Amino acid sequence: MREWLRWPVLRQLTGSDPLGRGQAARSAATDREHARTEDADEVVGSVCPYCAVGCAQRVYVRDGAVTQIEGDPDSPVSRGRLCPKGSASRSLVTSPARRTRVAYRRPYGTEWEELDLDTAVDMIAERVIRTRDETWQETDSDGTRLRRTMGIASLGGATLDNEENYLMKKLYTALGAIQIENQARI
Amino acid sequence: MSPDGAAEHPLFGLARAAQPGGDVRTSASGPVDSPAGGNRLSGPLADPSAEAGYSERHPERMGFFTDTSVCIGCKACEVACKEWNLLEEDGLDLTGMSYDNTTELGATTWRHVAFVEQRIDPSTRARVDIGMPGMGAPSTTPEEGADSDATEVRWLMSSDVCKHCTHAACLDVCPTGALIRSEYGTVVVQDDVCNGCGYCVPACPYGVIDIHPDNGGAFKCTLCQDRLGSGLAPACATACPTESIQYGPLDQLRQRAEQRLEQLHEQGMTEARLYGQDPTDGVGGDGAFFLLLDEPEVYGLPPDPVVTTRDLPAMAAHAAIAAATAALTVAACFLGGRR
Amino acid sequence: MAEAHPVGFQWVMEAKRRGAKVIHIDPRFTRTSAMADTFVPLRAGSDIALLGGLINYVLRGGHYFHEYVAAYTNAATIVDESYADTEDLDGVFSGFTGSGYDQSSWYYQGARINPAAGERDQWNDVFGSPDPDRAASEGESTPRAEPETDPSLTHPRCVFQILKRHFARYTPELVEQLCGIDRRRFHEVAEALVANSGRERTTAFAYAVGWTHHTVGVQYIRAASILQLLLGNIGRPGGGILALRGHASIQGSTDIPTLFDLLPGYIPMPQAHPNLSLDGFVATNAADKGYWGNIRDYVVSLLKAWWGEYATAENDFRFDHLPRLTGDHGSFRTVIDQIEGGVRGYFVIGENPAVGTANAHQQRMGLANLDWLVVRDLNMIETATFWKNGPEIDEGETTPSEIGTEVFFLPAAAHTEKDGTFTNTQRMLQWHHKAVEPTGDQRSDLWFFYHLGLRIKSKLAARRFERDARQRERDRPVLELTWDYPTEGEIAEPSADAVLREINGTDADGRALSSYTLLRSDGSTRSGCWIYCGVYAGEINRAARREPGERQSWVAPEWGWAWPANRRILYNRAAADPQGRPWSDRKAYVWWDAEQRRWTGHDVPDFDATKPPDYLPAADAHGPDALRGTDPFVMQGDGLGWLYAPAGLRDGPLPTHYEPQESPLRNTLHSTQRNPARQLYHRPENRYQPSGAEPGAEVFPYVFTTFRLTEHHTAGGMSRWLPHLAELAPAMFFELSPELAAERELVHLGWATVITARGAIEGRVLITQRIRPLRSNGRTLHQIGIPWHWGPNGLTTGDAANELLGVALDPTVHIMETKAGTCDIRPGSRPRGAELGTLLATYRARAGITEDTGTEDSPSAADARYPDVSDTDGGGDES
Amino acid sequence: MKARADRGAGAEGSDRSAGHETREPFRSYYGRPIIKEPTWKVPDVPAYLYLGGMAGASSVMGALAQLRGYSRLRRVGLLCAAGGSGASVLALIHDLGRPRRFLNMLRVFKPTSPLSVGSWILAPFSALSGAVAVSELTGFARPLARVVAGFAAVLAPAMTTYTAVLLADTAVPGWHETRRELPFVFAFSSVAAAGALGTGLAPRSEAAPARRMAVIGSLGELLASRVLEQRAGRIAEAYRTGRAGTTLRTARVLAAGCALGALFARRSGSVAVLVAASGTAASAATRYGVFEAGRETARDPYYTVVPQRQDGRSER
Repeated sequence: MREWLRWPVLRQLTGSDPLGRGQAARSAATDREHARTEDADEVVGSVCPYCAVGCAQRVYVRDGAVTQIEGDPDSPVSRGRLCPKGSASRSLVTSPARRTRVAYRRPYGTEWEELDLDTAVDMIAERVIRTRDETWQETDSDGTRLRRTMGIASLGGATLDNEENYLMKKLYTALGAIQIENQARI
Repeated sequence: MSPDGAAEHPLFGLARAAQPGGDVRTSASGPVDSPAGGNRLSGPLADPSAEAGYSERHPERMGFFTDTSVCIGCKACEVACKEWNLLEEDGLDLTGMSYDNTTELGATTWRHVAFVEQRIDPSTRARVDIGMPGMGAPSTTPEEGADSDATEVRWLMSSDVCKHCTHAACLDVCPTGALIRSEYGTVVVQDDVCNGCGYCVPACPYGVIDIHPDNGGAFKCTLCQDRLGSGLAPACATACPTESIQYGPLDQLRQRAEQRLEQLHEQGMTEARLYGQDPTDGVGGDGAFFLLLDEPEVYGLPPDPVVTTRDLPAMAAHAAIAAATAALTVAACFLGGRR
Repeated sequence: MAEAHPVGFQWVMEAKRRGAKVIHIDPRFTRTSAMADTFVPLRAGSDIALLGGLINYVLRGGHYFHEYVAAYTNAATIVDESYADTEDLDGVFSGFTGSGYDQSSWYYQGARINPAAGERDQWNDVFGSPDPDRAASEGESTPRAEPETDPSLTHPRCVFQILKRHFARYTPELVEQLCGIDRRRFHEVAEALVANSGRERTTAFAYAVGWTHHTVGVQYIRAASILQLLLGNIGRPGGGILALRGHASIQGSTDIPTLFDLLPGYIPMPQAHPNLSLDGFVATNAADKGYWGNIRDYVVSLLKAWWGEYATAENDFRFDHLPRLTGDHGSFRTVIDQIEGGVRGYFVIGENPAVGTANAHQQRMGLANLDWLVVRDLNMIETATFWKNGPEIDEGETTPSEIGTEVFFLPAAAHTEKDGTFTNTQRMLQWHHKAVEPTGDQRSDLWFFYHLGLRIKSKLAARRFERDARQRERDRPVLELTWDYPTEGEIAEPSADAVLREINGTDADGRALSSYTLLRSDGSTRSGCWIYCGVYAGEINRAARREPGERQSWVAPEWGWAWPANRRILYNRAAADPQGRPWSDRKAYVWWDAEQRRWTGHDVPDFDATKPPDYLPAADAHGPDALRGTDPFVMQGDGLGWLYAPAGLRDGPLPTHYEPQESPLRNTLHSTQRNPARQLYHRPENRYQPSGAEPGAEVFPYVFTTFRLTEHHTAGGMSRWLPHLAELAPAMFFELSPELAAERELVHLGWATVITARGAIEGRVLITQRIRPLRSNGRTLHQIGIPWHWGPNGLTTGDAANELLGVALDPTVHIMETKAGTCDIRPGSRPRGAELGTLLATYRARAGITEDTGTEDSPSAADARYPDVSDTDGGGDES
Repeated sequence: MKARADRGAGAEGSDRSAGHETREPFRSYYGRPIIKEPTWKVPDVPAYLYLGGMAGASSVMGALAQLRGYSRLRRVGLLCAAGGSGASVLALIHDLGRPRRFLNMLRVFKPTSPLSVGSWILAPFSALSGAVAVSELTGFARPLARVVAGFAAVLAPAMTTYTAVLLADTAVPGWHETRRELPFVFAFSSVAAAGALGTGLAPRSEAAPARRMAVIGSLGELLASRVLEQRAGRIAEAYRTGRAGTTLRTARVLAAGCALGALFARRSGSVAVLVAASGTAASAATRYGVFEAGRETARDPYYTVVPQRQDGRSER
């Protein structure tokens, strides 16, 4: 019965909205409506991963998943604004196209195969050591010290954090790998 | 100091002063005039929320002012809107309409950035629509005579959105009460009520609202009704890099638009004009109005939209007469003999 | 800028609102042009002609900022008499060796100054003599050599006069001829530039980094620097040259460089010189004057950070652990080594070379010849699937079973799934907090390299008994590497905070250092990157500061942290006159406070805080102490802005207009058609096209330039897989004028195929008035705009523009020319399968392309082959 | 909204001014529509328009037949009223995007919405007519049914023209510019439809009033349609050309045939059936023709831009 009392026609007759164009026709769901950011467990400060303007972002998280990413109005650089790419950050980090499993392709193989992460890292470490040994150059022909391997190269860094670039450069240089490059050049 | 008292930071002045929230709870635009009187169906109406039954404590009427003279066509508004409202993509088709591959507003596209490339005739300064080269709107081939590289090009960009009209035809014709006036004076679809009758679609003089092809409901921009409730600006206004989309109390926006128009006219851009800010227009003025740099139809907007509810009484009268005519005709047919 | 940096563009709109005039110079009318007050269409590849014209206009009209130029630039410095200009030698500077330059004839009269950037290694000049140690030791105490100068700027060989002569022929007529810019518009730009520079007003140059994608790329930027120095716009608010870089932390990836030629903080990687020691390295790369004088403090601190206790004064702080370079090991050189079997293993981390790098076919040939390949990315990008559905597979050139590369694809964590800093294009570090855990096997690259390093160290340690002495010796740098970072959570994620702290550096007691001026070369300090020293001052992660902009000054120093020392505008000493007073109240930024005897202002002064403006250094002062009170350019070897670069650039001390590697026009400025020192690769898959007046040039009559869209990101790895972006720009297309469309019968929205010597790609045709045919040298030139975001994977797919591009590099920084090239275009989609090969073959035959086409005037690449171990080429320079 | 592209196929970039003689040049956004075409489905909505009108007229015919003692004509009228209105409801529900929520049509009573007012007419009318039909067929509570039929007949006239207001109260130029004439077209069309059915289904002896209705209805429909097109100005082009044009021309022929036939139906049973068929077809075709004409004026921006641009403030 209570539901019938909410029948908009009755509310039109008794309320302040005879034509039924607002108050009388509101549904309970409309009254409860609120932004999903209010339900977030936490808001985390972040920076857009796309271009080098460095627009600050606010990442809203609920139950361990990102529910919204938008501009951070506190930033003196971006003043809370984002471009189309930055605005698509939520789609980027929650995209179903993102891979969640390691994929492995054996030499001359025609299909991807599964491989667990720990094995993959171990196999890669073995290959680094083997290739390094096979292609090591201690000195050049007239004895000038080289102490390097030309067998291992790396590409990439512009989309990574400084800390990641640091560990990469530090490890590669210690290993003697010098053909290290990133998007800054291309 | 901006009118509503918020300290105006030299750089943050615009963005912050526009935030709605508790402090603008009591409408700053003076006492609510009585909703009664002739303007219930069309014509100027100062407070649509009051007319829709909301108490005096309802917040100020909020809206959009889209200054297309500073729009850089980046489409951040389109993406921010889809990301907030979780709208799916609707078609990966190259349209050939300059950089507009979105084509139009619709059930899963509540912001649409239009792109119009125009050639400015060096001699007459007239703007010539290039339209779709080879087909489409009247396309004129550049005369070879003019020094071709002296040809100036103009590229109009404008982010289109629901107009949240003072008198909204979609709201008026909606038989289920799904479309309602919100406490902020905006027009929103209540998805839990809409039964997909589709009457709002041909009723909208701007061609905004549409039926979702899969779930059958009617959808359009809600001016982020949920965000407003939480004291946030709409997603598109939050993202817009150049503040082409300005959100705020409609009265303030109308003042700011007048100043901007004056400024542009002083700079010689006489073709700038406001569209939808005049309460005496056919829909009683829009809640989301524009500063355009050419005729509205060049952007796909109607030159003089009218809410047809204005003519409803007349139409009802005609229908009644016709109905009576029908009844009398039938009756007349029974007067004669049995032959 | 509105296209690729829309949110940064808000500040251009803010300036417009305050009356600024916006001038956009670009081959295409873009979304930036739509907002510009003046749009200047120019022929792709002719920028130096325009900038030279502006420099000439400024010099000839006396519009330069006289006091600024006289005090802060090397205008007065006299150049060695052996110097000869391109105007004297018809397009070539003195010292041309047939492929490169011997730079000794460019030096100042009376002193050799080490460059602060570019090619730093001056071994031959420092150690021409056989005994390296002798020269290094006596460098310390001897008096500093100062170049001769003529403050009146009238000496025929002073930089000012050389500049005037060099650009004398860059008249408005020449600009119209070479760039296709009519005189009216050139004067409008020149007058606006001059009117808006000087004491009261400043002009800023902003460029997207595609501007460097030319065989004369560095000289493009040099030309803009000369112009801005002449107008006094460097180091001042509202001035400068803003490089708008394309990736979130590309600035970071050159500061802490995953680049072959640099160590962190722009310290050069050591070149292979006979028994090079730390002292020898310092001597060859240091500068007598300026902050590079402290290079030893920076290098030792770096070595201590990497090898900790093992690095001691006795063992040169493990300087010998550093591998040595032998010339160019850039990405293109590496790919050629891959094709020739030299490189066996390849890590590709968050990059997509299979479609994102010039001559994509060459890139995929390299990938196909590896032993093993590790790709870490968010999505299954083309670089990981080249063996499965790459163009070579689709066109039937090869099959997966013929490609032996073992491929590991490891899913990466997104920016919301890891802590860390990005360095944005203003050199500002900003911390992004981890919001959620990555799912499944997704890991950050910090995790991957930390655990890879752990795994390698433990394997080498475990096997040390089975490994011979030579192997154990080569394992020492790995085993001694400091690698113990705290880890968090079940996935044992290493603490990015701890890594940042190591980058910042610590003093002898392990406390975070607050400034690079505290770094010492006695081994008491450590710093992973000296220019980042201070980001962790006071044990506070300053990159994570997020003080709202509203509650700060307009410089907003409390948000994030900018290197060096949180300075927001570099060389800001130049914002004050020689006496330390602001040039004008309106443009006051940094000035000398006489009472407190300190430099102060709106920003951290880029100067020794207590050095008065009238300070003159002692004759034997070195390093920063050798800088006068009026030397704002604290990193330069002479403390001055270089109008003229005596060293560091491999293709000339001054920018000169040359035609791009592939151009339809003959160079009418000189008989030297192209940059004689440009770097080329003689490769069957990298054939060049005839240009200018060469026979066959007419086979590729149209100029093309590549460009980016707001809707996509670089090679598309982070945008082509997203529905909300893919639908905004759903298909590969070409932009061209109605006139070209008529000439080649191209239909709007129809398909067209663009062909070059390297490849042919298809795309939809977008006819637009935004690209205008230009008149150059009395000839109508058509230009085609080609976006480069596409590839065969993702929601929206298409051919990659990089299939078209050949590899022709700027010699100093090895960046390829992608922004100006020639091609042919014809209606219809491209042929498939074998017919594609025959189409390219017919075009190459018609153009008469051979191994030497396009390389006649620069046989530099003749022997740039892979230097096998026995090769005696020990010299540092490109031979 | 790509999913709708097929509906707006005609407008996809085809040159608006080509092939139309007297058109003034006008500017538009790549020739794209200004307003949105209705998503209403064919045949659902045209059927809904025809059935509602026919039911209304039949109900009046049935009630008057009852008064005047035409018992068989009464039955035909009342059954057609019930059948027509019932089918109209079903057609409406079938066209809904979310049919399960059809009851929401009675959630509010909105005077500004012709469909809301229409639903508050159609619902009771179809219920009452249905009840009367049940009583008619079963003979149950016959006297009460007579009273109820009377009540239904009171609502019936509105049934014939509320649908005209429904169409006219939209931004579709083809329907809004003809809002004065459209109700009369629908009214006479309804009378003709009911008359035709009466002529065909009732015995010839009792079908005289029906025959007269068929004649007057059809002539009225023809006259009203002509007046509509004459006063439609630019919009008339959409009523004359394309699919709408052919449909409306066929409707006119059928209507004329129906009127002519009705004059002779007294003598021949087969002619009566022909009258029923042609009358029904004419009425349905008129409704569908008006529906198509409206859609064309929604698709083609000319019909929105030029009238609004040239007539300025639309007092017309």
